[in-house]
Amino acid sequence: MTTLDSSAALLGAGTSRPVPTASAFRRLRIGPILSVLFLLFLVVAVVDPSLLAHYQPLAVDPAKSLEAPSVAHLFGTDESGRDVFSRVVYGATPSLSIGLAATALGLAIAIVLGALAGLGGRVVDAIIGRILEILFAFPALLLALLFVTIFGASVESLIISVGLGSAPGYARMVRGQILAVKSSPYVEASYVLGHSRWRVLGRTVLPNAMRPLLVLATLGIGQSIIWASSLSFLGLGAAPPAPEWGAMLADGREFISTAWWVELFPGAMIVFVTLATTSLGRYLQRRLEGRGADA
Amino acid sequence: MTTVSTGSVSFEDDLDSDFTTTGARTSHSQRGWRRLVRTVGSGILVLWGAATVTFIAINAMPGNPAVAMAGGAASHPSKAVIAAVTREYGFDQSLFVQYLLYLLRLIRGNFGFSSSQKMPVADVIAESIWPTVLLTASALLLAWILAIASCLLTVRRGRFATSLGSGLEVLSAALPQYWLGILLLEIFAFSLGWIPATGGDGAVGLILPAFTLAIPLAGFMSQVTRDEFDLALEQPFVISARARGMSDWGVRLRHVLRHAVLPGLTLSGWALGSLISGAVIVETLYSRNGLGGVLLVGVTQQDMPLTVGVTLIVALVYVVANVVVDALYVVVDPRLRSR
Amino acid sequence: MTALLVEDLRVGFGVGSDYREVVKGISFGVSAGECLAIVGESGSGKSVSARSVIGLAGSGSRVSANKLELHGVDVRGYPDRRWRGIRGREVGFILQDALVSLDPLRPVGKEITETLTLHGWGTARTRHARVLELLEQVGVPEPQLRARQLSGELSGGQRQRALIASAIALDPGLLIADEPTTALDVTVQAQILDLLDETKARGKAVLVISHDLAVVARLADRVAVMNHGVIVEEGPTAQVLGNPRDAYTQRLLDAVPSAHSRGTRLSPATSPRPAPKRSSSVPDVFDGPTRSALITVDRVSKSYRGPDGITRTVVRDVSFELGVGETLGVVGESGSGKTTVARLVLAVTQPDRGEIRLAGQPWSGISEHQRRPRRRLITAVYQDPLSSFDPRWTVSRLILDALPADRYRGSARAARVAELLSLVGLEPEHADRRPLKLSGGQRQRVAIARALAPEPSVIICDESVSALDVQVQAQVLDLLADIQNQLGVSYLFISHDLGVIHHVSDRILVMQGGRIVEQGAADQIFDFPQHPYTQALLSSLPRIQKEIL
Amino acid sequence: AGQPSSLTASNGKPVFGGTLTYLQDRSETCLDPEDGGDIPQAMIGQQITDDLVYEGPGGTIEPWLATKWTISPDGLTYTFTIKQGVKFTDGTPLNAAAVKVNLDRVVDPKTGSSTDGGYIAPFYAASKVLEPYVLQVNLKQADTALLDVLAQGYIGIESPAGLARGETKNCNDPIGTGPFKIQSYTPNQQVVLVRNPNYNTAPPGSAHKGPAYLSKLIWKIVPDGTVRNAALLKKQADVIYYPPAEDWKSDAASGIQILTHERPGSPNGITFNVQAAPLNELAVRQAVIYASNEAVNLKSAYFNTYPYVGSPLVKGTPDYDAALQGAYPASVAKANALLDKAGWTSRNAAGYRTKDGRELKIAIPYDSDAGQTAAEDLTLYQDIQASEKTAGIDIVLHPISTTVLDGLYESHKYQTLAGDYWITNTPDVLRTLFSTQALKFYGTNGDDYSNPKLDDLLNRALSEQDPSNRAALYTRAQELVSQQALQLNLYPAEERLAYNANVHGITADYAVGLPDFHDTWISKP
Ligand SMILES: Nc1ncnc2c1ncn2[C@@H]1O[C@H](COP(=O)(O)OP(=O)(O)OP(=O)(O)O)[C@@H](O)[C@H]1O
Ligand SMILES: Nc1ncnc2c1ncn2[C@@H]1O[C@H](COP(=O)(O)OP(=O)(O)OP(=O)(O)O)[C@@H](O)[C@H]1O
Ligand SMILES: [Mg+2]
Ligand SMILES: [Mg+2]
Repeated sequence: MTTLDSSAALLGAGTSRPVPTASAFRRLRIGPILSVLFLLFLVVAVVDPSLLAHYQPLAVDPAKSLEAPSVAHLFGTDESGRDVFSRVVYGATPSLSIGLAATALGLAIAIVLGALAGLGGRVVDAIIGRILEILFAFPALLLALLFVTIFGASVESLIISVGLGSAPGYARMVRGQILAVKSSPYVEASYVLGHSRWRVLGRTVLPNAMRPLLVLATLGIGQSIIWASSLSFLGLGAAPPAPEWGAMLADGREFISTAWWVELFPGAMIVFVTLATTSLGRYLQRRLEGRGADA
Repeated sequence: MTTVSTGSVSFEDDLDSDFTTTGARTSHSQRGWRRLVRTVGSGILVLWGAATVTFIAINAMPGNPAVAMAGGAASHPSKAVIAAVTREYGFDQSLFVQYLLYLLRLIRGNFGFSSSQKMPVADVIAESIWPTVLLTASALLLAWILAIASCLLTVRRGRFATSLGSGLEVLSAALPQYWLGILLLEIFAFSLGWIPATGGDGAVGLILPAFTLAIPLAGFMSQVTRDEFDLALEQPFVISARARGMSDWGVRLRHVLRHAVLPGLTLSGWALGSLISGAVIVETLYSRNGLGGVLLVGVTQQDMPLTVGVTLIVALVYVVANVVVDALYVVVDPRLRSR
Repeated sequence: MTALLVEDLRVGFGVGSDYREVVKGISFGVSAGECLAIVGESGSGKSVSARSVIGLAGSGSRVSANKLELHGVDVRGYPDRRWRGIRGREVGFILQDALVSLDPLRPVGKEITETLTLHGWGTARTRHARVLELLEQVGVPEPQLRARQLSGELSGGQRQRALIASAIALDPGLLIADEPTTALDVTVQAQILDLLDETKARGKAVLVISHDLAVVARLADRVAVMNHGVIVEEGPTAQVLGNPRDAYTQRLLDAVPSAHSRGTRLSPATSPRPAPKRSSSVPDVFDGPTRSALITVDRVSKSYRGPDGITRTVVRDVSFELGVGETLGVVGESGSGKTTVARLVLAVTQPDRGEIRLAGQPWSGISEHQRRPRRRLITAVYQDPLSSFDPRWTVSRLILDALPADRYRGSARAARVAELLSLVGLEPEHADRRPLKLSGGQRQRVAIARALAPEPSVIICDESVSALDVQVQAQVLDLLADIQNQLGVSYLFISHDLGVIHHVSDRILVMQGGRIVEQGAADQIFDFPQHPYTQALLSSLPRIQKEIL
Repeated sequence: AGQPSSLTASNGKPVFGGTLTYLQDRSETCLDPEDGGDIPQAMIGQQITDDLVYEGPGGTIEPWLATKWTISPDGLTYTFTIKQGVKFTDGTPLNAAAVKVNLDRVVDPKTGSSTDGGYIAPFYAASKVLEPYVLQVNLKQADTALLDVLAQGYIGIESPAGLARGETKNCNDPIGTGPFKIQSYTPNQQVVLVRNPNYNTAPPGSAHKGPAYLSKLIWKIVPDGTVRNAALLKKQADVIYYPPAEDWKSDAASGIQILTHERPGSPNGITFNVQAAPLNELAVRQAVIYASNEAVNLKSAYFNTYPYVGSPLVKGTPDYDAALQGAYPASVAKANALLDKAGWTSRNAAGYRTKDGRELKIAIPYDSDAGQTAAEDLTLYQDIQASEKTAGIDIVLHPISTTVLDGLYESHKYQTLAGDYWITNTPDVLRTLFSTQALKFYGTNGDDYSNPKLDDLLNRALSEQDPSNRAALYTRAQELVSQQALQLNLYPAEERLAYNANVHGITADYAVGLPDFHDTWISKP
């Protein structure tokens, strides 16, 4: 018998260069592993930065200003002669906590609004829907700027404004999720079994509606960090010399031509955090959905 | 395209030949009207809401709102000026009356005078709105082009291309705009000198800012588009098309793409909001004139009339954009026409 | 001349250790003017085999064959470009999922034109005319209008016909139809089969794939039975269906429910309890309300406001009763209101007019609070059990959730779960699994166990077996029968499958457009249908000829 | 116009014509320098208007639009003779009446002239047109700084017809007698200026008389220094304002010239609020200065581009006292000794000094807007912060928005003000900054300092017509201010321009160091 070598021989081009499912899974895992490793690095940086950084983040040494990366200073030094690597490591705590806190706040608001809209009947839903739409008309940064104008620039305002800015998006998803779960056959099945409204809400609707929020949160952290750092960049965030990444970026901006490392590394940190959380979030998302798919 | 002599619209030929879906035409146009009325209604509602929120913001501002409206403490408004503002805005009246007066002025298109720009707010906006609309619109367009190109070229194109495509998308979405902007500026303007460092005029000046805004957005768009693209490629109707003898490119362009852009299209309304946020950063970064920069000035200089004006214009742009997106959605997904 | 000749076709998916062969060396051929049917249960490799014939086995597939000839030409090793020349022109292909095989965003006419355009047939003008002609030919009414409509605006049968039109547009010598009648109402199903018959009569070769033996019996000249990737038996239709040589074929045939199978087991015994014959055990209640009625539905109507703002009455003036230990079958075409009736009886929706009583007490029109204590009396088994389970819960948790709190406490609860599981024929080890990790039949058993947990008097089965393979369906139907015999529950059994309905029901309701057009004892309805709709329904039902069986 | 204050390599003959692109860091909301009075306005104003008098090197006052003047012995009456045959660019003739309109307008609070209004208004009584070209100015009180102030670009003489158009119009297109006039103005983007072909009022310091060499001057706003510098390097601009300090080295390598001109007045530094604890203690203020190591930190933060100024006045200011430059040599030991003596003896866990349980903590609020606070300054503050720590002083940096900062300034609820400087060409700036009068009436005394002795010295100096007596009084005032440690002085405000090698004749004026393009020409590259 003649065995045709592979599908390429028999199949059309469109299907002859397929992405085999098995290898797709293998490919998927590299990202999450790297992400987890990077996040572990960050956890260490938050728990005990001195393990990673050998300089104090605030130790000024004007004699050594703007030294290029070397063995002694992995990421070089900044304009005050501070070790950029150490600052990046110490900067993990403020930068991440702003991102996390803002995401948490955004989600909290979203859950309340979304749950009210999803569960509160037609009128409440319509009202909250309008409120969300109005909030959507305020781009995140605009909201943050307004907020900062009224309440002043501080880390707290930063967190609150970024959280508020991200809330409508989350809320819309929470609402959609609750509505979907509410009308799902398994919720109806619960009612048919004679369970009370509150029991069904508490045991079935809410837990299931909240399930995708983990993924959402993971995806959101990176964006929150980016937004918070944008505000820091505009000068509305953390105060120097605190090693917050966004503020460091604002600092390093003018050295982009003369000392690129001051600008590049904090920025790369933000990118990596976002990459890591996003790829982890998407991995989780696929896992969640994938379980449904292999049914 | 040839039209068949029967007089009806031919269903022959290319993507762009639009098949009017049929059904009772009158009821369609009635539905169209109803939808239009609903969209406009909800648009007005959003504007009203935005105006209300800004009204609350003015009143939440520390200090005398009359001073804020007269340019803030920093501009040392005279007593007479404060009195005039107080009278005009009714700051001596009840909050409700103030609110009504405020709405009335807005309806009349009277946005007040910008203390920081020494110009009527309407003039400031008129001068800065087009650069921003141009910037955000071209960024949106560019983001779409990048996202679609990425999907067409890399979805299910072998392991390497696929990972490259999806990797680049996630990376793009993770880039902070200001950082990307600085890098682009350094590379293309400072080092290579391809583009004037000050941005240059006209289309050239638009290149870097538009890319700065578009790349992260393209990352987002193409992630959702990719998922949908991937799904659609496996759909029975796609296999049917292949079974009719259609080529891979044909399938991608004629069938899959249309489905794949739908979720991204839904995102476009939101995306515009984020682009306006981004415009604040990009306009500062590239020293471009525009609403973003004006807004930043308004906010940092506590120029309340300006801030309110820009806020409402942004809300209006958002509303209009959503109407456009809705309309586009129907063009791409004619199923909605009959709903 | 042989239109298609396949020898030792093998198809596998995956790479390395994940590699799995799903078609394991099958051979078959179809000649012009002949129809070959491939039958077999789900997953046996029918579709993959068919798709391999046009080089579209699927992404990540490995295909090999000793011989693959289309109209006498060896097509192995063809590059994509040459395949494209064959697809649509020499082989017309109708995909399995007819309802979603037309691009929902493009007008139907454009989809059909595509075949012509791709192969450079005619001019724009002639193509237009040809499309209208084709639509006419496949029996789509008002072709001018339909061509401009989106596929979503067409009914299922019309869509299937449009798809056939696009497949035969270039008059290919070979037509492959994968499950051409699944998901269609019986009446529409009959029309499609006629259409395929006609194609065959025009001298084309037809390869039909189906899991429905009745469809095959009507259409095919020869039948090939596939199981786990191999053809276990092949021969003339009458011989294969009437006198199967292979044990698998025999089992397949046995599992088909019909009037003849009433009161018998459909599957080889899986439990020690034999199902007693009980065809005459239930009194004939056709003549009117009896006192023993568990559920009384009295002139109930229900209407819905559609998204377009138009109110449609989906259940009109429906009255019936369900007696103790009785199985009441409900049939009717899609959209006739069957599910709505079930939902009304379940009291998850309230009637606009009329009244429903449960064991003589009001059931509709009272508060949920009043209803809750009696809720356990009526439970349900749905078509898609998976979606009716909370995705976070394990099997035991699902059943525990349904146990009445007042009746089972402490360790008695776990014991009761075990008992229910064994009652439906599941192993204790299944208790800790999530439903996702169970097979379709097992899931349906879990659903039945859950429905039994509150010890109901009535179980509503809405298309409970429609998504299952014949053999699994057979097991579940047997199980339901066993339970009824043991516990004496009543079933309100909804199905669009007349065979199933005939097999399980004592009495039958026939619904059309929200009305009950006819009701009566099962045999009476099947043998002496009164209403024209029932007659049409029954006459369009393809059956495996009695003489063959 | 003025004298080239750094030698420009101008080989060859000046060429007429050409367009020069100049990049400025900040936008001006109004082009008229009298309306408000921000530096960018004066910089534009310098190109389109001329002043009544001209200040030459060493603070000498020379004729410009006023050909001559007399001062009454009591210093209360000034009589100016105005140059004849001069026309504003709108055709309006220049005469005494026109100047009167300008002076009256400047002191009118409605005009909102923050700079000249503040300098002139307290003294100005009225002016009278004696003859078409003779103007008499009467003062309420003697003001020896009047002519210096009139030489500043902030009070360019504008066309009365132009002014009559109203504030908005005049803001967009002020009309003067200067070498250039405005062709178009796009707020926040650019101003296009074209040569005034009839220019005939070049000041004494000018290298040439008659119209400017350049036919067009494109004045673009590019806030980002890095971008300005890159544009210059790529020849997309001819001259830029304020090249970033870190780029000077590489600029020089690319043949870029840099012009610096120290602006007279009070240097850039950190102002101490003497009412706010702990800076109400003289010892603490002095200790902070001793501990700051400011000269070294300045060198590092600004890449050695600024001279350190330790005295209350910048070198070029009349009656500047050079002896005070080294009044506070960097010494942590001295700081420690002072603080120990003042009772700040115990230290907390973080190593900062405390007294009665209070930490020795000083907040420096600064403008979070990157356009307002130079990045180098921020570096400098951080470096100083680190230096102060060695003496146990806790410096906290507070970024706040312009608005909030304005409010803070208004309320005087701050310990320090960062980036404070005052550009003016008279030692009277000391009165502007440290007198009780300034505290009570002008709101320009950010130190909240009030000392009758200092007030007396400054007031006497103001009416002292004898130059040497006046110098002595100002020397004593400077000593007092320095001894009181009212501010941490850092560096002079400087005019800094970078330009390509083919640009010649760039100058900055002596009065306040504004760029002047009258003598500028471009040779073929
Ligand atoms: N693209 C693919 N990748 C991996 N496995 C596949 C793919 N397509 C089909 N299979 C597997 O091949 C086997 C045969 O599938 P096929 O679709 O031919 O079944 P079938 O007999 O047509 O069943 P049904 O009656 O349900 O349509 C199944 O186990 C299926 O999971
Ligand atoms: N909640 C609802 N809102 C609006 N219309 C509904 C609703 N439920 C059902 N309908 C409509 O009522 C009609 C009858 O639906 P029903 O589900 O009862 O039909 P069915 O006989 O069960 O059909 P099938 O065999 O397809 O399941 C359909 O046209 C359906 O669209
Ligand atoms: Mg199949
Ligand atoms: Mg149904």
